[in-house]
Amino acid sequence: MFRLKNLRKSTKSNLITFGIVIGFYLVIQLLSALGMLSSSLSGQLVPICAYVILAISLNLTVGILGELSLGHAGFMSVGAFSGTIVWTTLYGQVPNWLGLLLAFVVGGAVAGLFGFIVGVPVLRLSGDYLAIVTLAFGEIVKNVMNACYLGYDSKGIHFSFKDAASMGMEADGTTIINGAIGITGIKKGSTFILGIILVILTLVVILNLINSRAGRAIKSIRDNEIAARSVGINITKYKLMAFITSAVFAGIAGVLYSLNYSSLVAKKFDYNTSILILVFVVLGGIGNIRGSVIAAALLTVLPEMLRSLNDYRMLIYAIVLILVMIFSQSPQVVAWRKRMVEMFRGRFSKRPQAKEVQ
Amino acid sequence: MALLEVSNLGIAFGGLQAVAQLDLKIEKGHLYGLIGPNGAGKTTVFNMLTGVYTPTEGNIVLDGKDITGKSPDLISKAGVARTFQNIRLFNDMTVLDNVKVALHNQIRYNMWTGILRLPSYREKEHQMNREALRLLKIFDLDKEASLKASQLPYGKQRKLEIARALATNPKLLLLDEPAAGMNPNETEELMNTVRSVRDQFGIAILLIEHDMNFVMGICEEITVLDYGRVIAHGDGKAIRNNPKVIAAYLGGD
Amino acid sequence: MQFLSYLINGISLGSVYALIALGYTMVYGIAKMLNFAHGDVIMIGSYVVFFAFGSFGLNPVLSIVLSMVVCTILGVAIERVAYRPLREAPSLAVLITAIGMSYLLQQVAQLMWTSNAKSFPSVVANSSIFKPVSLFDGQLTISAETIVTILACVVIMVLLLYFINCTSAGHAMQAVSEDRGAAQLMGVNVNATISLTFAIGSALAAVAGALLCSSYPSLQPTTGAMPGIKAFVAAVFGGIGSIPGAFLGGILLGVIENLSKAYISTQLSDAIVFLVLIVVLLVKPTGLLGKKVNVKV
Amino acid sequence: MKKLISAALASAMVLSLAACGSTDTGSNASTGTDSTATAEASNTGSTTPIKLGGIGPTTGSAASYGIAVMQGEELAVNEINEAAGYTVFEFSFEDDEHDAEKAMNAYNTLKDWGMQVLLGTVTSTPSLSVAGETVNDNMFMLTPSASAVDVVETGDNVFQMCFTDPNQGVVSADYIAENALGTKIGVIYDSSDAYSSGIYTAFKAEIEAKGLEIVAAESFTSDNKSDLSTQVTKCQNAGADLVFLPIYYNEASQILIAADKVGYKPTFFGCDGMDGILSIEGFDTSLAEGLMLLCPFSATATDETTQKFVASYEAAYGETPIQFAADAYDCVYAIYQCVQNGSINGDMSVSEMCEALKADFTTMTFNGTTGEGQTWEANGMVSKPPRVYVVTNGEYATAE
Repeated sequence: MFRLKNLRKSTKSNLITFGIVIGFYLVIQLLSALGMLSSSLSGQLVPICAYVILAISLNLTVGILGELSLGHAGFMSVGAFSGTIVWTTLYGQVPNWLGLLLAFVVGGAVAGLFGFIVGVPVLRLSGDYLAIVTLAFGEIVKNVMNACYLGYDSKGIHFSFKDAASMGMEADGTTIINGAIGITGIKKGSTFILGIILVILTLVVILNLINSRAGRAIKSIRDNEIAARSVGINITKYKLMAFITSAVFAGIAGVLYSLNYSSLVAKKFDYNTSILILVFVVLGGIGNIRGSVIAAALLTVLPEMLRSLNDYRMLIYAIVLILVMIFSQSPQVVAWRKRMVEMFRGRFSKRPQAKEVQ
Repeated sequence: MALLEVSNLGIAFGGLQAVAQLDLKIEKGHLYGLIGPNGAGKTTVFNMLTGVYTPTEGNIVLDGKDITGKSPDLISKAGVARTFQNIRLFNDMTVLDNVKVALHNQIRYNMWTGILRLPSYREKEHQMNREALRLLKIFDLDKEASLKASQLPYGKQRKLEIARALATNPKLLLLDEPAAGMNPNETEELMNTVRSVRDQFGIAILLIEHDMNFVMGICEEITVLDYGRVIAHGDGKAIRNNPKVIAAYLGGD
Repeated sequence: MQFLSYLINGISLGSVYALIALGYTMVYGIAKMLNFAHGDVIMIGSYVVFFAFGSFGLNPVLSIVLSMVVCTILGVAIERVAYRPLREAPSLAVLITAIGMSYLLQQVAQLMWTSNAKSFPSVVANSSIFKPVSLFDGQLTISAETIVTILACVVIMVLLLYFINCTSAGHAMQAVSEDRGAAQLMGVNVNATISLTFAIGSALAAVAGALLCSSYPSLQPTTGAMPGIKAFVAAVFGGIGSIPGAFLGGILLGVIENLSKAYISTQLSDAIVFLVLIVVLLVKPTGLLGKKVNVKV
Repeated sequence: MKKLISAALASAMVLSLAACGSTDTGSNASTGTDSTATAEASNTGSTTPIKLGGIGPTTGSAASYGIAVMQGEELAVNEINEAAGYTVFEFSFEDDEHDAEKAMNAYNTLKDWGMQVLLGTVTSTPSLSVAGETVNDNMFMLTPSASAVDVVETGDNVFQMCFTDPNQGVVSADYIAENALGTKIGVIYDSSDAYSSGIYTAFKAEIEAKGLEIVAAESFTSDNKSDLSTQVTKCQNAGADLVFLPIYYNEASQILIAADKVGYKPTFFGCDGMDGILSIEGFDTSLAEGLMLLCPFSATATDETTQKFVASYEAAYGETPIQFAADAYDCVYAIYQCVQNGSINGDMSVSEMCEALKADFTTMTFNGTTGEGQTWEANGMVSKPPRVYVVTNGEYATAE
């Protein structure tokens, strides 16, 4: 009896999440068909999908594993660069669908590899120290990619950390990554439908992971590492599993993001972007995957909706951020909110009010 | 051969010798008490037995297998489970999930089975639910299975910890002050539960407890620690009359 | 000789980081929160000094005192309005609020003072007490700003250590830092203590701002952000919560940054700094001078 | 309950955005006043306003450049509308925070507003992304200041008002070599910036071709730019007698101060990003004495166009215009020249207008504040006489 109810509960919750994503897709399609879709919104669809994937994947680290990561943009960056290199070099030589597939596979795999390389030593730390090390990782990736020059010519691949001339390429060479200018002339490969498919894929993998044996092990580490070990959980293995999965999807989101624009620069993936993703996760509710989906979408369009405020736009955004945090997280305010809700319920409900306690 | 054989176990933190020259022998199916005044090193012994601390000397042999200095998860797999003095539940997980986590090494399927929801996922999850509910029922917790662990009252949290420990299918169960904070009725009930667990599962239980009625009431064998050293060993009666034990508890010099 | 001049550049930058890190480490050690807005309080403080000293020609010391007053009020107000309601909330909520506060201060600064960079007048340039020191027949110059910054750093560090270890308010801070609940039970006014922490941290930010901009004179609304992050890294490097650690971490960070600029690569100097940080934390997970915390099982 | 709220929020968001699309949002500097005047119609007889859009950073670290461009464009639009007696141009400017994603959002917002010609974007990195999109839409794009060569290479609809980076690098190198300004060259550039590293790359190749030696090529990034003393020391130690600074004036002022502190006095030579250094609030301009810069614009130039521009800019915004503002101002007038030619009017579609402007730009000659006789090649690059100024007595003077 109970068993069925319990299973149904988590499945139902997951189905609502998928419903929201598919509903969003259908509404957009409908608006598009009616010609009511603005360029402004249609231009944001792919980034929204990318940010949703990033928020979901970061929530796996922050909400489910319980470790604060401030370097998510670093994984996004390595994924974006590796995937974009695959896409641009293969463009026109293989069918587009294959190029895309390979770009996403390579982007995810490279990010996952970095997740492993970073995770093995770093996951021994915890709390704010882990946060600062991940921040450092993100900044290292940004600085290295910013100083990275990569190209190829008839003699092979050339590479430098100094400047374009130091690569020593022949005149016929093609520059792939040009330092701060990054990768330019990227053919657009990302579409909204592709974004939605990837969001659903991310949701399937991460929700299923959370609701499985491995997911419970990860959550138990979050709740009490010592107890988790005492019941036989190999914490290194499951921390890494969560961290790498999170990195893989960050990489995939990076590829989705970068193939939406014709240029890609490392500067984009700085700690501000990592923090932006963290804001999605915290606002959506730590550990709440559906919340991450909604928060990422809302907060991506919010600054655009505030454009009419001109100079005050980012000011209002900052104030909204602070107010929402206080309103949703402060214990006193939450208690006050509850009291207000009860009061209104009491006033408007038909039921007789509870007798006053003598 | 005894289930657990501890010989000459010792640990020092910095210069402080917290436990020294400890010998323990626990037979299969025995109820064994470890008592002593505060700060005697009882919990430290538990921490060494479960791999939280690495002993600086001595051996721990479980069922003929040396587990000295192994990591906690490996020791858990080898068959030692424990509860904690200050309750350590997975607070944000449901009561049911708390037990299912502990079934981790009993009912297994790999990550991909979970992610791809392969047929064995359903089967194994059902098996886990059945097993977990069976354990919860023993402790009368099955009604609260879908609550969060942190929502349980204190006494039930203690019980849940025991249920969780049992889910790892241990040969030896370590209970760290299971009756702490319980009223006499609850303690009485707990004593019965502990006894029945031992009978039902046929495992050995080593417990730390300050409640002498509890210890004397159920333990067949008791070791007394003071300042990290064994000062007495025997059955309840022998301990009660041991002058060294009385001195240690009264704080006599 | 070249090495020495790079080293001096490094110490000069490091002393600024150290000064900012002192404020960071105070707030972190006692309020247990990453105050991401600290760098932006520094920026506001610098603007106050810029207008008081640069535009109105106020005495440099008075300008800094004025800036300290403004920053103190600002810091306490931020704590009261934005952080205190979230004291019992998950620590991430406070982190995000601090980030929001950082954006807010930058935006306010841009609206009030525009984004045009201002060239900051050195508060010690025409001082009669502090003069640049010239060594080896002028081959090596240590600027007056560097001397003042290092002196200020040492003086503030000593004062802070004295304050925390030898005054009752300082003891209250330590108590709050160790265990907030227990401190409350012992009769420590936790709110007042944390406010005081923010007051001191923000006053330090004003001093740090004046000296940061005297050494590196370009003032914009975004000026505080990156040095803030770097100083935070410095605080972690030295062992966050430790006052001597912040000083050591700051100096080392500046030296590493400048020596890698000089001998390895100017482009990768930040990457090297962060790499060193990671290595240090892996070897010594609580930083150079941080205390090891044992989890009781 | 919670679900309901989130669902409601989500749908509200979608609907409001859709609504945003269908109605014009207010915009930064919209000058779309009621166009009642019809008397002095343009040559073609149409008085439908042409919608000019601008994109650039008005918040964040690069805001000063974006705001200068916004003001330059706004000033020109206002002057033209006033002079014509009817609304020739409607103008809207959107913030991109110096970020490609935000620039694309800004571009799409402007498209919803009905933009017909894009005067942007200000900085190179966002430009690259936006340029790709304008090619798809066949929208005419004239950037005042995004000087990376990749920007114009994106498509034949993209034109620049400023010199391309390589062009600046090459011209600077030639000028330095011809006038024998230095023998040992030091460079300090921003390796995290497309503009700066673009100039540096071309400069390095050209200066070495001219037989001069680069003894120190130092860089900084946007993250470690607060301390530039080590870069200055390295140039000093390498014995550089000329330091080339292909960077913006904010960082350049720091370098001048740092050099002064260590008593290092080489010749400093900058590019168009250097213009503005004399108007930095609080900057001791005596440090810039002898600084040379290759720049098409100077606020102290004596020609009538420049003087009129500088006077009205100062009246409107209370500050001296920098080259960014001048390029932006010229962009609007260049488009206006095409209006006066009769080649475009507000009734044309985006694509028609683009074709007409492309034809005009490759054939016409334009005189503006940033140079007389400016022409454009088919690839979108501008050709105008480079001018080199030298700071003398705190003012720009034409170099001999």
